[in-house]
Amino acid sequence: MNKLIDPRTLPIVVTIALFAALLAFGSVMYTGFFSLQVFAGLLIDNAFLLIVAIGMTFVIVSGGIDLSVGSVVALTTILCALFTERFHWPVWIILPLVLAFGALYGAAMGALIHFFRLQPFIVTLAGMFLARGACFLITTQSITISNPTFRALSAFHLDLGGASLTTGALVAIAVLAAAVFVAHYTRFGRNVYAIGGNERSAVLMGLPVARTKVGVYALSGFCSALGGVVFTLYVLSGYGLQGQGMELDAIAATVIGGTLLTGGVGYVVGTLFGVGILGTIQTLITFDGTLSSWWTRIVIGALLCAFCLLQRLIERHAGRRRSNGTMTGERAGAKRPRRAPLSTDVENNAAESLTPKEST
Amino acid sequence: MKRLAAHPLVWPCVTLVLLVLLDLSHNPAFLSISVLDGHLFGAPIDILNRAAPLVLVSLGMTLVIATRGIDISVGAVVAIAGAAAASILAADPSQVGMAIAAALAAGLLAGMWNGLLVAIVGMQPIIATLILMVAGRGVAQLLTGGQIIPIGARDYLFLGGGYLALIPCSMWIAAAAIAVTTLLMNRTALGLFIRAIGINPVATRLAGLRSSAIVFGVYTFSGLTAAIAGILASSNVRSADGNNAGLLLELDAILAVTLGGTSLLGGRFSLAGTVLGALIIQTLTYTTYSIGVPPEATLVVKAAVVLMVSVIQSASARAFIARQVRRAFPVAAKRTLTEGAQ
Amino acid sequence: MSGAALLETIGLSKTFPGVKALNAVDFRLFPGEIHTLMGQNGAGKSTLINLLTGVHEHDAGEIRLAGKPVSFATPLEAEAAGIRTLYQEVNLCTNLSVAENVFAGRHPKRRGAIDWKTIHARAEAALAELNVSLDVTKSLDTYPIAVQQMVAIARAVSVDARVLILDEPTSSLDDGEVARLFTVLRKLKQSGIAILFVTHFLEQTYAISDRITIMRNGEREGEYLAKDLPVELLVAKMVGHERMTERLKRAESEQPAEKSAVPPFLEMHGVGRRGLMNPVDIDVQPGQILGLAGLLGSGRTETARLLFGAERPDAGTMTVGGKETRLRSPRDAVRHGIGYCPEDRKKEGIIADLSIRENIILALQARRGWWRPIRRAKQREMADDCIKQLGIKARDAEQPIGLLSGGNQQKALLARWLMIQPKMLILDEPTRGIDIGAKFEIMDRMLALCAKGLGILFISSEVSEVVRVSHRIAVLRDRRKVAEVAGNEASEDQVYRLIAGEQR
Amino acid sequence: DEKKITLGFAQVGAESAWRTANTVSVKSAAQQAGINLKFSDAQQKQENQIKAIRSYIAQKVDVIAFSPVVETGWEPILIEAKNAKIPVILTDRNIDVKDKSLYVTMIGSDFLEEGRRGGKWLEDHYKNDPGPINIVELQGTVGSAPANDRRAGLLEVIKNDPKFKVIASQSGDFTLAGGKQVMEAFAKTYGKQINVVYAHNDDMALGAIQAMEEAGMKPGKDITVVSFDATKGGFEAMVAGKINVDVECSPLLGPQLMSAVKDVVAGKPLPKRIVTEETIFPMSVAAQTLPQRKY
Ligand SMILES: Nc1ncnc2c1ncn2[C@@H]1O[C@H](COP(=O)(O)OP(=O)(O)OP(=O)(O)O)[C@@H](O)[C@H]1O
Ligand SMILES: Nc1ncnc2c1ncn2[C@@H]1O[C@H](COP(=O)(O)OP(=O)(O)OP(=O)(O)O)[C@@H](O)[C@H]1O
Ligand SMILES: [Mg+2]
Ligand SMILES: [Mg+2]
Repeated sequence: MNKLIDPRTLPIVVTIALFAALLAFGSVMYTGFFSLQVFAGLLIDNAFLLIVAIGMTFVIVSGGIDLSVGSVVALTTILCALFTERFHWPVWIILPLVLAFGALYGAAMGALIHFFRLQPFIVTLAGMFLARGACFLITTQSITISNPTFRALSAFHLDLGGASLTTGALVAIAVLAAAVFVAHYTRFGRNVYAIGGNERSAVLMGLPVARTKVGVYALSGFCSALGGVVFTLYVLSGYGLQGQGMELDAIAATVIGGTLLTGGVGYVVGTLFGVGILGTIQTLITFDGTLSSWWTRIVIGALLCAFCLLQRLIERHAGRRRSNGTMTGERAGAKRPRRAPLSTDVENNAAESLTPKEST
Repeated sequence: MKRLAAHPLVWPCVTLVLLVLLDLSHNPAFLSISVLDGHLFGAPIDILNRAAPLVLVSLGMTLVIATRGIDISVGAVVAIAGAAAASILAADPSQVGMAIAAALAAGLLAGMWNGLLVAIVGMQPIIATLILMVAGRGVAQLLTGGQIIPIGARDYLFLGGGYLALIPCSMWIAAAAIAVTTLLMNRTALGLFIRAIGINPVATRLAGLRSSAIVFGVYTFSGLTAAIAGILASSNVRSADGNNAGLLLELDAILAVTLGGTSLLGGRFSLAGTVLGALIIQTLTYTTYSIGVPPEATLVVKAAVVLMVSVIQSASARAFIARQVRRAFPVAAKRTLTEGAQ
Repeated sequence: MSGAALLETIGLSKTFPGVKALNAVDFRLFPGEIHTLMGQNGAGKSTLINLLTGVHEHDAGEIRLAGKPVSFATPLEAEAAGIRTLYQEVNLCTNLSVAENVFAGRHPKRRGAIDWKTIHARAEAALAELNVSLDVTKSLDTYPIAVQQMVAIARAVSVDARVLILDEPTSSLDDGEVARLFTVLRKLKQSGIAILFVTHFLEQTYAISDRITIMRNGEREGEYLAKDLPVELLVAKMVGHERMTERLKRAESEQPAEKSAVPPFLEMHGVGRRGLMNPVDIDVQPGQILGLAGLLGSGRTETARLLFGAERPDAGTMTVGGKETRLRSPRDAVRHGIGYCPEDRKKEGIIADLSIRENIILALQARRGWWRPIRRAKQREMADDCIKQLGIKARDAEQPIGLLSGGNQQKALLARWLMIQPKMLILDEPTRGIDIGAKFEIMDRMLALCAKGLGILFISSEVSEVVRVSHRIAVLRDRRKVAEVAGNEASEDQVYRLIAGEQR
Repeated sequence: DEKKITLGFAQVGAESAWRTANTVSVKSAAQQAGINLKFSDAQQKQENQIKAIRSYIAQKVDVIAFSPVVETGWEPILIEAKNAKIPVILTDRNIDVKDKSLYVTMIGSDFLEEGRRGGKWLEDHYKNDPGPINIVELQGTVGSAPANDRRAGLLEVIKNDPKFKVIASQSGDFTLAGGKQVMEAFAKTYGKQINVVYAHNDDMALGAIQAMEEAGMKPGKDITVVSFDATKGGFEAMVAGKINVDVECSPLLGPQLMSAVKDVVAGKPLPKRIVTEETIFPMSVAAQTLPQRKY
């Protein structure tokens, strides 16, 4: 119990609990909602978003932001389609090529951000325009992919008895596992957290800030390209208008998953649930099927709002009880760090005899 | 000269001038302004006129960003304000005052809602305003019933399409908003407080400032400016469109703010820079239309310009480029060395 | 000192816009010595260190490591060359766990993955060597600045290096912790490491250094063997004149004025907050200094924050100026004329990118409200006044406060509160990182203000300082008040015993 | 049998008045036909439509219908629908699949044909004019099917006639504001050279008309305006003499869709393509047709 309301894991625990509540709500309200197929569908339909959002999580944890992800996804679909349909290159060349391209594209933005000290927002916004523009320069049409390998990859299903997972979903699971490993068990991952916490301190602590920052954007570019590949398999075509507004979805998923936009705090697993929540909200609405276009938007907003409000309130309440109430009356951003409780006491002073003990 | 180069507004100005020069090279009459039907007429007027809503929204955005926040709901608020005014005018075209009041009230309310979520509840600004960004458009469409509502009320149309003393009314309104905001920031202590909050909210609170009230106020202000922009936009196109009005305006506004040299990390901000940024964006858009950039390529051009502007604005980038140039032309290097020695 | 210098600078200079921070400084550091760098605030000590480790680029001169000229572009390169540095102000990532802060950048690995178990065990061990025991898995920001400083020290000393540089590592530590640090430093010195140490505490300087380099106004005043340099001379050389020596002597015998029986300005009755602070009774009288003594974590800061409204109490009552009042926020406290200099200056005190002027007038302006701005010229005048009176070393009042040296930032913060003409000041470690000259100035000012009727709540890790200046001393232990003694009757010994929890 | 038919309909979004009219038509037709309608709005995103279709499959609806956002990329999900034995009907736009058995029928208009109609009308209109005829084009959203096809249709027709020339082309994103902004720039840059404005939808045409009027030009007289969709707003402008011709693209597909749905459920065979009745309205017929317009 103590562990659960540790101030660092609390947001994610709350998120998971609320996610479960949302699923339960859907299952009670709509027939057919509670089925393995629906849950698997949640993963299949959001695989690309999950992959992109994972890349985004690293960027946001490092204190940056990447707006280019959606258009890199679109560009990847176009490149895949172009290479296979027009040039007839084999898949095993195309895939490494587009992934490397994504990583390089991200790295280039990262280099601009770090070495020229540009604002991530501007650079990646330009990156977003550039990638989207490149799509249209290549073609304004959509291209269907008829390459048999792509088709086979797209048609592949792993049966789970009652439901099945597509290649994309499996890739997403793999990426998730890899990302958790990178975030928590590699120096690169830890450096990302350090930089997000305090870049200046990270420099002074002798951490490889330049390499890490460029690496983070490269990682995000790579994830976007991979998301693009998964998207290509999802729709078996390439199209320049794909993935519009995906950056916002990815950011939203990341932030809902408990990552702070100010950097330094967040979990990859949280992002999984962030994506899950966005997906579930949408699924709920399609299951309902009676909402008009505008009510759809309003309800999405309302559900999002209710969710975030609950998240905040629970966190705040539990946080207050737990963290000695230092948060009371303090607003977001004005948060004083929560302090450790009394129990972790000081083993005091040079002379052992001076160790404080409760008298009485 | 060096002092001049160090001034943060120099580079946005240079960009703007370059863009205008590009236009001039393509169309020598670009800057010519004539009088037509009793008002000024010409490309620069168009640009200024069209930039008015963007300038307004960006003003609010600047303050929000200065407090380390962000408001991505402005586009939706623009739509709501237009829709609110239009639906009142559709019922009774004579109720112009009511319509404007309703639009402003809608914007204020939206801003207060954002402020509530950010300053009082403590949500992250991007999520708090995302909620309104999504739902707000729904509300706007609900008001318009998904239709484009035409607006015929003359007095209302005057705001965004009329002229006052030769000059478009919307330019007057934008200029007034700039003046009021500048006065508020420079002649009262608000500017100081906002910057302090953006730089170090914890220390600011401990210095005895009520930061939450100020943050709340800033979001409300952003809602208000977005509503005025919504009135201008709907009046200019003589209709309210719940779905498309102000679409992606938030991106342009944030871009204007950053091009003007304000950091998204909060703290120092420049209203003049923001206005310049908005003008750059609008001029760029106009330029792509007038020099005949094919629609497929507009985004690439925009990306290139944005990158260029931000690179020349960055001191470290300029130093880097200077170093490269020196390496490429060793003669130049010697000269700078001797200069340094003197 | 036999042999060649391990780290050496020749004619090192650095100019920041408008400030000549270092001027042709020669400096030598030998292996196996502890070398203390001394100088007033803004003398250029930190700048020298920053140049040595590649934080800033130097304009002229040369740095040699083991005889070879080096030039580090980043601290990372300096570290790779065997120079470990603990910079002034805690520079750690507070979002990471304690253990990780100790090991960031050199996490031990096992089979390609970071080995958290080892990290936690080794971090605990490293801290244990400094006699600190903490939950190392907790994030660093759950601990107060003093503990963070211990973690930073643990990070610096827990790795093999050729050169160890410590810039004011002891500024918020209490005596016991300093002693432990010194034990560790002596051990490292034995093993041949060259140690560069910066402090403003004279006793510490003499307790640990082999050699002392004195800096003044960006120049090297001289290099001396510690045993050959009498303390009076040291102070005189630092300050540049002899006056300070007398002041130093006077300090020894300083006694606060008699306690008078005026009604208290502020009273706390059983004010506390569950989980934060047990209910305490405290009253501060006008014209008096109330000292708060206690160990790290004894709850002094918490008491101060409750008093200032930075935390909301959930028990007890408070009266200000005789009327029962609830301070819901710092704003309420400021309105009642209470000011608070927090201990974590960087995070809770300064607003780094604002100018000195703006930082100084902020509290006053906040109290006046946004619609009644202070005229620009008036602001300037006030700021210039403060700069002159408190001897803040700055280019001008428009310089961003973040660029000041640590001690000068502290002075500017004090100026912020003096501006509101406070009735009561809460000073949490106000002399942290301040040179002795300035410290006396600040103390003098406090006493002078006190004489004019200001009440002060004074918190300091230096028990001797607390005892010296306070009229009364409240002793805290384990987040409750255990005793209150009158300042003049309190011997240091007695307070020490109370702090530590011995029964009287 | 008496069991109510359930139809899952995945709409593109509510991006324009045309689309809203389409939605209204589908909804009211379903109500009249006694069909249980599950409606979803994809907000112009293909992935959202796919998600919606997948959820319809999970909900085991009787028929799925959708207006594809884009032509490509439907095969994987349609195969799933086929495996679940749910028939699929396309409305409004066609899709690009090899296996035509993936859908039952397609109801809707042909953008390419519409483009050709607009082009042909222009040819006809200027047949006695020696030219040159300068056209400025206000494109829809870059890359969208109607924008691509209406442009292609026009170019196809005029490519044989050298007197027609597209001197400028820019995207107005199908919006009134966009059309106005682009036209403002065109009016300043090309001024009197412009003979024809070819706008990909009525909203943009209406915006362009405002811009032309503000620039002192007379749309419909000095400048020929060709537009698409034939919405009420477009008709009103035609009556006022400001749009010369409006090519119809009817959003009222609801009744046709519902009868097709009933047929599919009843097992009746359907043609692969059900073309909606669409014509083209020159200015001359506008006044008498306006009262009958439903959208
Ligand atoms: N980045 C900077 N930009 C401009 N001026 C600076 C910068 N860093 C330091 N200075 C100035 O250089 C001078 C020397 O500062 P430094 O930090 O070295 O002093 P110090 O001796 O370490 O003082 P303290 O004891 O207070 O830490 C000061 O006047 C300071 O204002
Ligand atoms: N040496 C230490 N080792 C471990 N934990 C400590 C140590 N010192 C303080 N802490 C922790 O820091 C927390 C907060 O301390 P607090 O700020 O109340 O101390 P304080 O009495 O204000 O001391 P000071 O202001 O001198 O730092 C305590 O809960 C305690 O757990
Ligand atoms: Mg220093
Ligand atoms: Mg403390």
